[in-house]
Amino acid sequence: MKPKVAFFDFASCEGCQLALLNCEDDLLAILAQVELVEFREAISEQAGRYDIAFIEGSIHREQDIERLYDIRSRSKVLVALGACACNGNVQARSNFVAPAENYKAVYGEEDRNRVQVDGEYWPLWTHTRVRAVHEVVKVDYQLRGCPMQPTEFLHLLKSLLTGREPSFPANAVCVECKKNENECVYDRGLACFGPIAFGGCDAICINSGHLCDGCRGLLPYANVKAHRQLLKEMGIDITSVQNRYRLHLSNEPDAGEVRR
Amino acid sequence: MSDSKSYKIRLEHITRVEGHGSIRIDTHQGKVEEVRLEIVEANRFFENFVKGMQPHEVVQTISRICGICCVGHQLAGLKAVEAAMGITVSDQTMRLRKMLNESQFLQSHSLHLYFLTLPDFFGAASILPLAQREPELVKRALALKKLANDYTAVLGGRALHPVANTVNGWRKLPDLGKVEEIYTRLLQSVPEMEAMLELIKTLKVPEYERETEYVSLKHPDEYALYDGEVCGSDIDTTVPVGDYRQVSNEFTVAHSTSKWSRWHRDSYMVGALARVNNNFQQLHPKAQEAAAELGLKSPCFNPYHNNTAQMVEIVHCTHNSLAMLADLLNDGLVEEEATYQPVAGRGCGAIEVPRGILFHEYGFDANGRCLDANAIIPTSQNINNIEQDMKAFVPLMLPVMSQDELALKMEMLLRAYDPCISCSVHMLDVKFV
Amino acid sequence: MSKDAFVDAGLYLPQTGRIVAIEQCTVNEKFFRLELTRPLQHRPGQFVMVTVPGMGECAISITCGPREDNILEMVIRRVGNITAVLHGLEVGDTLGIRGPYGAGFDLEEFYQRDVLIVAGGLGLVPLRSLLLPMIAAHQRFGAITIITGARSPAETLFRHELADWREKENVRIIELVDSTDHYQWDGEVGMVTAPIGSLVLDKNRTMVVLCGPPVMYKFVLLELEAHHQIPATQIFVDLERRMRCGVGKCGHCQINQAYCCQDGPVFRYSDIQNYPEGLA
Amino acid sequence: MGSYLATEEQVSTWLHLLAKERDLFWPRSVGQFNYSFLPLGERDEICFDRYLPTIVPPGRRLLPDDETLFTSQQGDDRLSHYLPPQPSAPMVLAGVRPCDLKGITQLDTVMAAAPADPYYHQRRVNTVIIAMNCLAPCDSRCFCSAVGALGAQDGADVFLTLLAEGVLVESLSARGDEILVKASFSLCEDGKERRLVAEGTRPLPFGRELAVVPEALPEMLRKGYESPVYHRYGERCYSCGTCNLVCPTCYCFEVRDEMSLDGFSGRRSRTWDSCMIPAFAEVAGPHNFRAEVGERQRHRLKRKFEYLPERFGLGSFCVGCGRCGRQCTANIDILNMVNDIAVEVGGGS
Ligand SMILES: Cc1cc2nc3c(=O)[nH]c(=O)nc-3n(C[C@H](O)[C@H](O)[C@H](O)COP(=O)(O)OP(=O)(O)OC[C@H]3O[C@@H](n4cnc5c(N)ncnc54)[C@H](O)[C@@H]3O)c2cc1C
Ligand code: SF4
Ligand code: SF4
Ligand code: SF4
Repeated sequence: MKPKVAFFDFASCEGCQLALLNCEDDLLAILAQVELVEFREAISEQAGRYDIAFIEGSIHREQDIERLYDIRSRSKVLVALGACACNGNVQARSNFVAPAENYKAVYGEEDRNRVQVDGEYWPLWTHTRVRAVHEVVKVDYQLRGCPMQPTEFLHLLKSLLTGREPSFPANAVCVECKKNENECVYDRGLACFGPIAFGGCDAICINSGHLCDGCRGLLPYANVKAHRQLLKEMGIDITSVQNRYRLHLSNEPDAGEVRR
Repeated sequence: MSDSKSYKIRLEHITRVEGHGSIRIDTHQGKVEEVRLEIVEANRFFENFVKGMQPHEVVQTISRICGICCVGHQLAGLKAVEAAMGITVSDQTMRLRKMLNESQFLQSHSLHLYFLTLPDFFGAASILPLAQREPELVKRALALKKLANDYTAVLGGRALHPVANTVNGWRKLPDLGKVEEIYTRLLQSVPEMEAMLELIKTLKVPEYERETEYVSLKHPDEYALYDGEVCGSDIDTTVPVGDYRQVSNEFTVAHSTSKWSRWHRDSYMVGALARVNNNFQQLHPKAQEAAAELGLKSPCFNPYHNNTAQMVEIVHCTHNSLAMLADLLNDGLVEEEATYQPVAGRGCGAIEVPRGILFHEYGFDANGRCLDANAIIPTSQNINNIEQDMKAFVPLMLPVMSQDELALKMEMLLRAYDPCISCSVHMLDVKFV
Repeated sequence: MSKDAFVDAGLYLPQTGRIVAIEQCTVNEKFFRLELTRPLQHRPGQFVMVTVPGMGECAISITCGPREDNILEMVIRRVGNITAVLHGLEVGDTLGIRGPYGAGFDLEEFYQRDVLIVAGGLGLVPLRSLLLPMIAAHQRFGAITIITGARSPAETLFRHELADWREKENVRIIELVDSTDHYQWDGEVGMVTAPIGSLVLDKNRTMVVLCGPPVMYKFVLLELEAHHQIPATQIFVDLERRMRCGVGKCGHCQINQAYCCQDGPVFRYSDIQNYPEGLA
Repeated sequence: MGSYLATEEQVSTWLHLLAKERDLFWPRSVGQFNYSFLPLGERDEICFDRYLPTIVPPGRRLLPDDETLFTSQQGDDRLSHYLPPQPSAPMVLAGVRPCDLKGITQLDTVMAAAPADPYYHQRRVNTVIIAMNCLAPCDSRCFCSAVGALGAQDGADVFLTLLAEGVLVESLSARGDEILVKASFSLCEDGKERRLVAEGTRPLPFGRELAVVPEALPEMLRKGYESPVYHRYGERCYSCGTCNLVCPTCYCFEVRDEMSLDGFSGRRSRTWDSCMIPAFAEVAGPHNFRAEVGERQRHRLKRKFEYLPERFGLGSFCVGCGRCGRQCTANIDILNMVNDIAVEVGGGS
C-alpha cells in the first residue's frame, strides 16, 4: 500500500510547498509512489492517519498548537519542512519585540488596543511566541532551508519509502561553497555565516554572488563564539551583528546572547 | 433541507493572504443572511520586525512574505528602498528586473492556470487524477512551468527568494550562456503555450458579471508590469505611487487578520483582469490576438475571466520576454558596481505582481536602518471585492443552484482571483454547518 | 604515474552473494551465510565490504574460517542504517560483496605456540575465523585459552560452538558476562580482564589475540603486562574504525601512520603501541 | 624532449589549439582576488602573469567531487547489476605551479599504492600536464620552498618558464613532444641553462620559512604530540573543512548511495570529505576517535608532515601552496602552527 503523505502549513510563505512543486522532473514519479492525502489542510482534518506528515511554517498561536498536537497524534513520521518549521526563520525575530509594538506597527493603535484588551472578540489575532515545530511536538526529521532543498526532500522521501535512515551530513556551508569554487566572501571583507551554518544547500546563495545568512540553522558544533569574535575583529558593529544573527537564527539556542 | 434553502456553507482554510482563509455562507429560507470571507492566518508582523535592518536586509527578508510572489516583493521592496536612498538604477538593471518580474508572471500564472484552475474545469478533484487521465497535458504544463522557474533562477540565482539582485544592481550578473539557453527554450515553448491556449479556449467560464473598480499600474509606453502610476477605472487620471494610501484605504475587520481595502466604491479588484481592462491596448499584439480568440473583451466585468486574462498575460510575457532576452543577448552585459551609501529617507515602490498591484514603503534613519515599513499586498486588496462578489453571487444563484453546485462555484470564484497556491491545489473542504 | 601498474578496473564493483541462511544470534545480532559467485580465498581476520544495493556499504568481518567453496559467513549487529536494512533481509535475497580486505592473521605463526584469545562482545565474530581453523587442527598448537565476555547472557555468541571446542584436550574456555540476570548462566561473572592474572602463561611461547570494544584493549594489556610480560610482538589486536572504501583510499580509518583497512584491522601490537590513537 | 623559445602570444595560440581537441584548464580569475582552473574557452585570454594558487587545486580534477563509483540496476532476475562509470575524457591541466605539480605526484603515489584506484588512474593517464615555473613567491602565504616543492618538475609533460626574452617551453616527456608537434616554436639549445639562470634570480628566502628542516619534522611532531598549540588554534577553528578541501594532497572521500524513486536503480558516488569535520572518525557505539577539534587539527597537520611522508616516503605532503591558510576564515595557518609547535618543543632554531 502506498504511504499516505500529507502537507500542512502554518505561518510561512508557503515557498517550501512551492519548491516541491518546482521539482517538475520528479513530481509525477513522486505521485506514483505515494498517496497524497492532503496538500493543505483542506479535506476534513479529523479523518485520516498519515504515514508522513510534512509541516511547513512556524507556530504562533494557541489554536495552532492545538492543531499541531492533533496532526502529530495522527502521524507516524512528522517532518519539519523548511526554515520556518525548523527554527522559526525570519518571523522569530518578532519574539524580540513587545506584542503591543507588533500590533501597533501592523494594524495601528486602535486595533492594537482592541486585540490586547479583548482576546475573545479577536480570537484569530492572539499571538504567542514564534516557535519552531520541534519546540511544540516531536519532530522526526528536518528539511532545512528557506526554502527547503528539493534534492533533500527527494532523498528523505526515498529513504522513508525504502525504510532507510536519510542522511543529512552535518557539514558547514563552506564545504559546498568550496566544491563550487566560490571566492570566499570574507576575501571581499564581508561576513558570512557559512562556517557555522548547516550545509546541504549547495551554497546556492554564494554561488549567486550573495553570502550565507544561515537560513538552514546552525551546525550542532557551530563555533559561535569564534564567529562573533571574528565579526567583531572585522569592525562590524554590534547592532549589525545582532541583525544578521536575527535574520534567520533568532530562535537558535546558541545564536543570540541571553534570551528572555 | 435544501429545498427550503436554509443552510450554512463553510469552506475552510481556502485562501491565503499570507495563508489561510475560510468562506462562510449562512442562508435562511432562501435569503442570504451572511457571506463572509474569514482570513485566519497567523500574523507574522513583517512590517515590524524589519525595523532596524539595513536596506538590502529588508529586501531579502520581505521576500519571505510570500513564496510565489517573492520576486514581486523583492522588486517592490527594492524600488521603495532605492527611492528612499535616492538611487536611480542603471538601464541594464532595470531591464534585468523587468525580465525577472515577467519570469515570475510566467511561473505563477502557469502554476495557477494549468495546475490549480484546470482541474475545476475538467471536473477533477485536483491535478493528481488529471495526471492519470491526461498525462500529456500535465507533462506539457509541467515543462512550461519548469521553464519559467529556470528563467527566474538564471536571472536571480534561485527560483525562490532570488539573491542575485539587490539594491542598485546585480550581485552577480546572469550567465549569458544560460540566458541564451532560456531564450531558445522559451522560443521552442511557443507552440506548447499555444496548445495550452487552445485548451483554455474550450473551457466554459461561468456567466456572471458585476462591475467594480479595476486598479492597476499604468505606464505611457508599455504594458505596465514593472513601472507606472496607479490607475483606477473609476477615474480618468493616474495617481502617483507615493499616494498609495489614498488608494488602498486600509481598514481592519474582526473576522480577518488581513487588512481590507476600498477606493472609489465599496471595493476594487486588482490582478490580471484589472490590468487587461486598464491597459489592453498596450498588450503585445500576439496577446491581443489571444484575448480575441479567448473571447475576452475589454472591459470585462466577469471575475471568472481573471483566468482568461492570465492566459493572455502568459502570451504577453512570453513574447515580451523573448524580445527582451534577444536584446540582452545582443547587447551583452557590463559589470556594474551594486553599492550604495545609506542615507536617511523614505520611499515607496509599486509593482504589478501576478495577483495585482503591490505597494511597499519604508523609512530609514541616517545610518540606513529601517524605521518603519508598510506593505499592501494584492490579495488583501482583493478580499473585500471577493466578499462583495460573493454577496452578489449567492442570492442570484440560490434559486437556481444546488448547494453543491453553489459551493463549487464559490470556490471557483475565489480561485479565479488566484489568492494563493495551496488553497486551490486541493479541493476545499465544504462543510455544511 | 606508471601506465602499466596493475589496475583492477572492478575495484569498487561488488560481486553478488545470495543469502542461504540467517540465524538470529541475539536481539541485535544476526548470523548470515552467503553463497558467492566465486570463492573468497580469505585469511583469518580479514573483512569484506557489504553492499545493500542502492543503500550503501559497510565493513563486516568474515567469521568463517578459510575455505575452498563459495561460502561466506558474517555476524551483523544492528546499529544504524545499512545494518538495519541487512537485518530486514531474508534467505534468497542478494547482497554485494567486495573483498576480502585487510592483512589478517598468518596461522602458521601460531603453530606449536600457546594461544590466548580475549574477545569482548562482537570481538568473537572476527576471531572465529582464526579459531575455526585453529580448533580443526588443534593438535598443531599448544594450549589454547579462549576468554569471551559479554554484557549479559542474552548477548553471548556461538555458545554451542564454544561448548564443542571445549571438548578438545588442549582447549580451555572461560566465558564471562558483566552481570547476569539468568539463573541458567553456567559461565562466570566479571570482566574479561578478571581471569588473566591467574592464568599460567609462558611469555616466550604464548601468542595473544585481542578483539573487543575500544575500551577493552587498554585494560587487558595492563593486566597482561602486570602478570605475564608477553612481548608486544606476540600480541595481536583487531581494531575497528570508520571505513568507506576498504582499500586505503578514503582516509577514514587512519590510525596515526597506519591504515586500519590495509595494515589492519589485525595489528601486531608492537607495530602500533606507539600510536597514540591506536587503542584510544 | 627539446626546449623551445616562444612569445606569450605563440604559446597562447598553441594552448587554444589544444583546447579545441580536449578540455584544457588554465587558471582564470574568479571574484576579486581569486583564481580557478576553468576550461579555456575560445575567446578567453590567458594570463601568464602571477596568478595566485587557485581556490581548489588542479589535482582535484583527477579526483572529482561526486564521482560515480558504479550504477546499479535491478534486472528481471531480481539481481543487482553493477556497472562501472563511463571513462572520462582526456584533458590538459595547464599552468600548474610546482607546488600543485608536487601535489599531483603525491596523489599519484597514494592512488597507485596497491590496490590502485582505477578511476583516478584512468583520468591520470589521460591527463597531460603543462606546468608553469615560479620565479617569485605568490604572496605572503606560500612556503613551497620550505617544504621542497619549489623545484618540482616530476609529473609534468611540458614545463613553462617566463623569461625576459619570452616563454621557455621544455618538453619533459614523450607526451610533451606529442602535443608540441602542433606548436611552431623556435628550438632553443640552451633551454636548461637559461632556466637555471632565471631560477638564480629567485629571492632568498623564497617565501616563508619553516623553523626546522623538513626531515626533522616527524620527530619534532612526535615529541609535541600533546602540544597545547593544536588546541589553541582549535579554539578559533569552525571545523568547516575548507582547509582540507583546498589542499592539493587531501584526497579523503565519503561514499554515498542514492537510488531512484522506484527503487530499481541506484548510484554510488564518492564526495570530497574532510578530517576536520567531526563525523569523520565516528563509529557505532557511538565513539569518535577525534572528537576534539584540537585532535583533528593535530591529525590534519601530522598527516601532511609526518604520517603520509613516512608511509609513502616522498617527503612532505604539505607542498607549501598556502591555500589552507589563505582560505581559512579563522586565519589558521598551518605553517604558523608548525612553527609554534617547534618553538614550544624546542626544535626551533
Ligand atoms: C574492519 C571492520 C570490521 C567490522 N566487522 C563487523 C562485523 O563483523 N559485524 C558488525 O556488525 N559490524 C562490524 N563492523 C562495524 C560495521 O562496519 C558498522 O557497524 C557499520 O558500518 C555501521 O553501518 P550502518 O550503516 O548500519 O550505520 P550508520 O547508520 O552508518 O551509522 C551508525 C553508527 O555507526 C557509525 N559508523 C559508520 N561507519 C562505521 C564503520 N565503518 N565502523 C563502525 N562504525 C561506523 C556511525 O558513525 C554511526 O555512529 C566492522 C567494522 C570494521 C571497520
Ligand atoms: S563564502 Fe561563506 S560559505 Fe563560502 S567558504 Fe567563505 S565563509 Fe564559507
Ligand atoms: S578552514 Fe580553518 S576553520 Fe575551517 S576547518 Fe580548516 S582550520 Fe578550521
Ligand atoms: S597543507 Fe595547506 S599549505 Fe600545505 S599543501 Fe595543503 S593546502 Fe597547501
